[in-house]
Amino acid sequence: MIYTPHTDEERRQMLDAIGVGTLEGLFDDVPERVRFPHLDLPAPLSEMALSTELRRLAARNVNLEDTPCFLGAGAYRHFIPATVDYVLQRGEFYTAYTPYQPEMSQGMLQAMFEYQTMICRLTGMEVSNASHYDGATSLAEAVLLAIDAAKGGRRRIVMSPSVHPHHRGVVETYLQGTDATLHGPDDPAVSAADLIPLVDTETAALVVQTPNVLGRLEDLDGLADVVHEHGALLIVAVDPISLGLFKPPGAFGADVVVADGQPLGIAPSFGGPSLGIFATRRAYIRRLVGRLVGETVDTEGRRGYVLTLATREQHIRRARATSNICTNAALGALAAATYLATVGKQGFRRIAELCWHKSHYAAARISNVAGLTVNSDAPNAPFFKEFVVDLPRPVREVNAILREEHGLIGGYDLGRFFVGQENRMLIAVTEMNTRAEIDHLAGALGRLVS
Amino acid sequence: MIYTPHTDEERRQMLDAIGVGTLEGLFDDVPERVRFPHLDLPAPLSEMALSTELRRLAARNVNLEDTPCFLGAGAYRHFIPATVDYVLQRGEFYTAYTPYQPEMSQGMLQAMFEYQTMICRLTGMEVSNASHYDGATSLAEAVLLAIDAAKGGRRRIVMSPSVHPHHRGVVETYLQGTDATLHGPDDPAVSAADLIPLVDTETAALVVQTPNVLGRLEDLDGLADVVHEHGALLIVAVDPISLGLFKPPGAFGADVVVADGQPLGIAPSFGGPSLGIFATRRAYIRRLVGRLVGETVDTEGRRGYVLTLATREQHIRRARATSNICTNAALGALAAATYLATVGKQGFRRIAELCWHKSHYAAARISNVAGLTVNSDAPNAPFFKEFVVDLPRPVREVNAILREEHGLIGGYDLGRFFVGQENRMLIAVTEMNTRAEIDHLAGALGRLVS
Amino acid sequence: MMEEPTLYELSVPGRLGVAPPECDVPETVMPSELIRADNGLPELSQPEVVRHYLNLSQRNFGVDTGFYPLGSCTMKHNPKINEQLARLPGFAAIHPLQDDETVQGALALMHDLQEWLKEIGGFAGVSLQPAAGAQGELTALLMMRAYHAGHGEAGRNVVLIPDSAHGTNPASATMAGFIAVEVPSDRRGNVDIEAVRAACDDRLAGVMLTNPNTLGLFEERIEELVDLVHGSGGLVYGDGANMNALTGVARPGDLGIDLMHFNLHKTFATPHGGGGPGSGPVGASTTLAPYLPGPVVVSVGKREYALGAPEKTIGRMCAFHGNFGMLVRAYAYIRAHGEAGLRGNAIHAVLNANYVRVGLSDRYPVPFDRMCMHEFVCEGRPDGGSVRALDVCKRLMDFGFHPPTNYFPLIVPEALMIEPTETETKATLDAFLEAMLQIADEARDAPELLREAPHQTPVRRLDEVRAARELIVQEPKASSLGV
Amino acid sequence: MMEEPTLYELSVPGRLGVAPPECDVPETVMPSELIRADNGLPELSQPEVVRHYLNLSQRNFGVDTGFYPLGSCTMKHNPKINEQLARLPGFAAIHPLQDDETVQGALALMHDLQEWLKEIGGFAGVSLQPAAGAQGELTALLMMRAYHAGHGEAGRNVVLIPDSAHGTNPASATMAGFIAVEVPSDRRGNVDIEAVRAACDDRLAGVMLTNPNTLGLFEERIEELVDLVHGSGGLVYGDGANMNALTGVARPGDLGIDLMHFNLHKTFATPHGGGGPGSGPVGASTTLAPYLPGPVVVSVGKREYALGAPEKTIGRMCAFHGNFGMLVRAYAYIRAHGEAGLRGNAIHAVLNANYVRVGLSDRYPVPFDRMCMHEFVCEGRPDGGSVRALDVCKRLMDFGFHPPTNYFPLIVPEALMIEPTETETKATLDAFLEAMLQIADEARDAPELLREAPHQTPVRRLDEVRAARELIVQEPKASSLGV
Ligand SMILES: Cc1ncc(COP(=O)(O)O)c(C=O)c1O
Ligand SMILES: Cc1ncc(COP(=O)(O)O)c(C=O)c1O
Repeated sequence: MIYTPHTDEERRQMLDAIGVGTLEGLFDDVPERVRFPHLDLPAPLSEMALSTELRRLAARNVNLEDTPCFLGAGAYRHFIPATVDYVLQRGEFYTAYTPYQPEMSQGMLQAMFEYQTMICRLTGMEVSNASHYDGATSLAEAVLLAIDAAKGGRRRIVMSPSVHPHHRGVVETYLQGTDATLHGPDDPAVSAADLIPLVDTETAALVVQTPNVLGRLEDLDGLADVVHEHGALLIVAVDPISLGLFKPPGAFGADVVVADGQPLGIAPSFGGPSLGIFATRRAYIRRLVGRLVGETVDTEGRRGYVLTLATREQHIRRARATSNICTNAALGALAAATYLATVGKQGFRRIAELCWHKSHYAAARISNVAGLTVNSDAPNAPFFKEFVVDLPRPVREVNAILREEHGLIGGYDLGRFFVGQENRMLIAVTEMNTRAEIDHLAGALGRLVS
Repeated sequence: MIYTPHTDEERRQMLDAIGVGTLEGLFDDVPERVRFPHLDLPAPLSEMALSTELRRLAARNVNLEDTPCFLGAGAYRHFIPATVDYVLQRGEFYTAYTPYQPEMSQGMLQAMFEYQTMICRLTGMEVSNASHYDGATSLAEAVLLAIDAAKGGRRRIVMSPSVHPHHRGVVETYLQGTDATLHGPDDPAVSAADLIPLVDTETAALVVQTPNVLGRLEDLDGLADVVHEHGALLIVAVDPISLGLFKPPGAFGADVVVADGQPLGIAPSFGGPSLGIFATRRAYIRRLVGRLVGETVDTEGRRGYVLTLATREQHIRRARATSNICTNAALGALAAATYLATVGKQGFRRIAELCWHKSHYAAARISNVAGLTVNSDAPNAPFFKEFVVDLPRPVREVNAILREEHGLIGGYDLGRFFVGQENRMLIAVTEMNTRAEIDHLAGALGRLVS
Repeated sequence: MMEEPTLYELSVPGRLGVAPPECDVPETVMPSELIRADNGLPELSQPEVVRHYLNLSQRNFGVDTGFYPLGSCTMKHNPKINEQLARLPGFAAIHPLQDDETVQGALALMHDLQEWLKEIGGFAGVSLQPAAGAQGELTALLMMRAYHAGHGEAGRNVVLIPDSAHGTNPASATMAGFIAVEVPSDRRGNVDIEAVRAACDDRLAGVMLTNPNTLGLFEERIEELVDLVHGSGGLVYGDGANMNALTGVARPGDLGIDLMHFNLHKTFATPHGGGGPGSGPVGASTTLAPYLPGPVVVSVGKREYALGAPEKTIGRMCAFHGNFGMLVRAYAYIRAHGEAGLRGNAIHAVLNANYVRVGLSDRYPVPFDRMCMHEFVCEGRPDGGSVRALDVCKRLMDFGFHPPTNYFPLIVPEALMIEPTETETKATLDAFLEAMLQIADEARDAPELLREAPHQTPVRRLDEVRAARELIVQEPKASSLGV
Repeated sequence: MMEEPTLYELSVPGRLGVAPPECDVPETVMPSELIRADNGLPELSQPEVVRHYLNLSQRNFGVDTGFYPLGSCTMKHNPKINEQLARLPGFAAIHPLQDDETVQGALALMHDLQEWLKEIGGFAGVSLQPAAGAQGELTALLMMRAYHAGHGEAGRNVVLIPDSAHGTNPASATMAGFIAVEVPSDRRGNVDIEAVRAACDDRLAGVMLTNPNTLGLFEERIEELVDLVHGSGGLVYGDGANMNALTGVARPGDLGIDLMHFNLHKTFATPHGGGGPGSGPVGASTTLAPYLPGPVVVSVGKREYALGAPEKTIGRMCAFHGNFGMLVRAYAYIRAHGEAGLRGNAIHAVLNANYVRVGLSDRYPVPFDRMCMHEFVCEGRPDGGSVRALDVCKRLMDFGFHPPTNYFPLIVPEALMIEPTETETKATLDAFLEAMLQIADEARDAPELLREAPHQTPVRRLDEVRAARELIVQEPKASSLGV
């Protein structure tokens, strides 16, 4: 990996053209005190040695290709069709930057336009941006949009306690730059309907997540009406896989729909890069954050695509922009688009169905084990992909045993999200988990409690 | 992987257009007795399940990425820069076929033209074809060329016993269709010069390999003169890596140079696909086997490339073609071209040097072990990349111990090539073998003899 | 599109593109008299190499680019998952000479593939060794030769080959030491059975049949033909290049074929690679199976496999065990489809071909206009006019389609051989038909448009005559031969 | 080039592209009232999807296609090996919530990368969390805010931003709740130090400096400026987007910068992905490091690592630990280059930029014509004529070059911001210069050629006004919203 193709001869010619005698001569403006510091970095490596070194590091991680996994809680192991990486590896796509020059970037622009269309269809919304960083930052920007859009300086955000705690954490960070405040109960077992009384005329938005962090599908019926009556916005965070099967938030009157797009063909990759999905109603198009692709024509009347409504964005509007976002997650959006196009209408629905069937099979198997209860705090709430198991001992310990004795990556330790829930395990089951793996987990848990 | 995109509706329309009522109706010409047989094949799999199944099979092989390896004998572990696979994965290349329509295939044609050029430069020859299947079939075709080119119906081929036995085997198979015969001593330790007395006026070709199957560099000096004096052709098989450093056969007057191109950026892949390199002198251009790309111009005078001299080939000349080859190893040639362009003049030389240094270091380390001798039958012959160690016990047993107790893939059991050589191990060392691996091997062998 | 310079034009003396691997051992002095001054390679940076090949790729057309109805070549979709799987270290990074114990996964895969090909073809044995279809032909003919020799009939040295056969057939026959004798086709596009009958004597080693033949037609009297040849002591070799019409539809072995090569790069969707690699396994009847080239994979215990040679093997056809990387892909293809899937693919390949045939036959004469199999041949002179098939092909490029095979088979004047494959949608076929019919109109109204085509490609029509005359087959270099 | 239909135009109702995964468990009845009738996705075959994206890709231009001197964006080569390595299952297939014991390799990589960025930037602490440069800015400003609040100076709510700054700077300041106040640039292209001095009061939270600034110029009085701001209780944030000029040349921390974001997708060669993902780690001085967002990786024993939060952390900036896949690539880049390599890259980036600057300055006025760093800004109206920078950009496309950044920074009229990067060869730069000079001639002799450019692209100049007016931002559908 030699980055400087210059030969000595060429370097000489270039310096002559510039009119300096040496390479150092280019840096006279840099204070001598700090110029050319010694950097204590390891010696350079050839591509071969680099490859060896990184393979060594990679091998020190337990990976989900070799190990069955029941961990979810915001990042999921779904099958990624081979077409996705084939498309991502096209150099024309991944080594390009934001399509500022549309005539040379029709490929990415059309792909983003199609992404926007598919996201609109899936969420039931009218406008989708061309991506945000991840689900958490999409949510934070949705909250900022609501604060901005709400009439009369509303500064109150009601947020369900079953929104993913990390996403909530990002909202909290983003709100440090505002005087808005977050409200809501602590118990993640409450339902969306329980939050209605908290929505008042000071409220800018109600934020719910479905399936929520415990895997439960919230009942969105009627929610939007109440929220809108109070002059606030309804923000709904979703698992995009659930949109293959379930009625979308748009059908329930949501104003902004956000999601983390990782399940749509993006490798978990230790949590990033992911994709922030962000869709809203046409009424808010001028408050939309991030890039937006629009259709137009060229001078010969041919259809083409451009970035549009740039007047919302920081490079035009600067301090008054709808957001500071510049670099986004375009490649993640391309992955999601390729994923959705590959699995298609029927395939996507079937994947969601499989997540339903497999997670319910797993819940049934586990609840058949004497000593284990599933979703004890809401036994009748419908759930999707994830559910909670009460264990007689800390999840930490159980997971260590699952790992060491059974070669399984267990579920998530809810104690890391919620105080006092150290014995509750959040188990995620997707189309990737085979019946044998599920039976293995149920058996292993059974052995632990008996 | 659904290959038939037709909907029921479309199928109906198509059958109507054709004028048959059912799909079965398309097959009236097929005797009913044999029509639509039951095939006992496993049930189809989704992409996800397929992926699981093949990963399971792959995991049952010990692979060279995870295990240090000293096995060579015709297939080698060399470093493959990442650019190679990047290029191979371009769909425009790998899903194309032979560039019969040059205007739509300039990419592959130019790449092949450049490949031909680099092969000519490396071998010191004037003409290279655009690939053959592998080194063994290149050699067989070279022998057929010699038989065809030799004046007066010569049918005698003198072949060095140190030509790779599998390659020799393929030559023997190909000669079944001729009345030509192979001659030469049995002992692979003889040198090229020892073969000169066997070349007579009945001889069509002398075939030598350098470095030969035992890793030794043959002295080619003067060989061509003698061979040519007798009216025969000199065919030289090489390890292409050696051409980075050593004088090429073309410099010694060879008439045909063949090689197995696998070391040039092609994964060993259990022995195939590989690449057959085939280069010759301009005098034999009309006898050349396989595709040949030539430069030309289009109607507007722009440079372009086409397949040329098709009159040699089977699709034109049929029974009188120079060979039956049609599908070749174009993608392997593309890999080799990308490899050579990536490592470049200096890099390629350095890789060859490293093979030299590392193999000599290994030989020195091993010969320092009491009880082990290196190249006992030719202690002074220069060698490259490979050398022979005499062991006090069968290589079979030693390799099992190396594998099970040391996690190493040992060298090749020469007893599989030559009778009575069960205790001789052919060890290959490339730039991929670290000093630590080599020391490990030497130490392990030392423990075995002490 | 701009011209892409060659690697050597881009090269700058002294440029270093990569950091070569580290030397972690003491160096050993090298024999200076053997060392060359210059290995003649170009000198480029890595970004230059990447851009060069990316730009070249954009000047190339593959199935992934668009419709590629190249007859006889079966340009079907190459699944991306197969590319990923063949690159798993457990497949790509294994050495052909590893001890059998360490490659049981690879051997199991090869074993199962052998079994499946036997099942699909109706054969008793299969060798996966041959590297391509033509090598499969040679293999089969050498087996034929060995068989006759082994039965005291070394005098059988004539092989009958239909005039419609692919050029590899006669070329392989010659390489195998046979005399290739051409037999004509009859009015319906079948092999002329009377001509075969006339040649049935004790010099007949066998016949090379392609079925469906290269006109895309199923040999209507195949059973009679096979009986005839067998009756006179000859063997029947089948060129399996057209098996995409027959998987799950008819097993060649059931029709009495003794030997056949498969083209994994056609029927089983392994990529054509811009010209290769392919893979041409050979199937053989019970009588012929012992002659198959080795090594083949044998089962030596429950789920345990080894490499072994058939009893009377003709020897090896290539250095190791065949094009294993292609075997992985073919295995994946068969495993993904199963019986119904394979049969469905064959049926839809035939459906697509017939749909295009009926859509074209009014304007492009189809000499043997009966139900075709996976492909058909028409005359590339629309309405019998003066425009040539080549012009039609070049003009098709302007519509973004790869042209069909042209001037083959030789028995149809101005032949266009069209094989859509089952992976194409009706919409694509309709667009192709529309283009072809427009071209037919242009041939009538504005023939120059065709004669000067293509107009939209990176280069216009290329001068092939000049190429063959000047024979510039490597880049000229200031100095001599780069030695 | 032909128009590529959209996915929905290609879609056919009822088409199935993939065999969905098997269901190996008994099915559970689903709540029918929650189920949607149609999820609104298109229906395509796999080959259609592949062709669609391949054809789209060919209508896109990346660094792998050619020269891409997009100023401020540092479009350097993205090594192919890094792409392979980031895809290793041990990196790509690990879950962010796995127990620390099972991801020691990932944590070690992140730990070392933190250390290296500290070393390169001269910082006491680094958090790898921010997802891009702009998020790094927001991070740093929220830290600034927390710092002042923690020191009883919550009243400091003004952030000074040079008029040459990137738009993300003021936007981030607003998001962080500050009042963004613009400061002008002086005659030499530096921040006007007197203007800063005038704003130095107890409302000053800090200043956002880009150095080299967006004119590509090193701030000549940087040390004075930093002292001034520090002296009045403010903090200095550095926008690290231009670090490709400074790696191994000067450490921002040594210059007194308190906080800075790195752009791994610029300086450390992670790909820009057609617009993202990026990665924007933030470095901080000893005083500010406790405020960094978490989690960060901490060493908890010999070669043992854990995730932890800095003492006074502002919280988290994204769902998990940052864009890990990009961290792998940046790690690989740094590891491959080492100290001398990184410094050499910076030096040659500066060499290339100056070479282009002097080659153009006769025809394209360079308002601040002194030695530049990795980029420079000139006026895109050749010879001061009437042709606009946009026209020059569009015309450049016809030569196969991606245009430079235009109309930024705002302080240069008709700005063209040119950043060649170190990976480009002299030959490429010369070809670019030649094109630019030819365009200057054309601007004089045939300005229509520029105004109507581009001529060679898949589409001609696009109507952006119409796009903003009509706002077609998803494909219209016969029925309602696909619900
Ligand atoms: C009918 C027929 N037979 C044989 C062959 C030769 O096969 P291969 O190219 O794989 O050597 C072909 C190749 O196109 C063919 O079409
Ligand atoms: C000077 C400068 N600052 C900040 C940014 C924002 O960085 P990002 O796009 O990674 O958010 C950019 C991006 O181009 C930039 O050029």
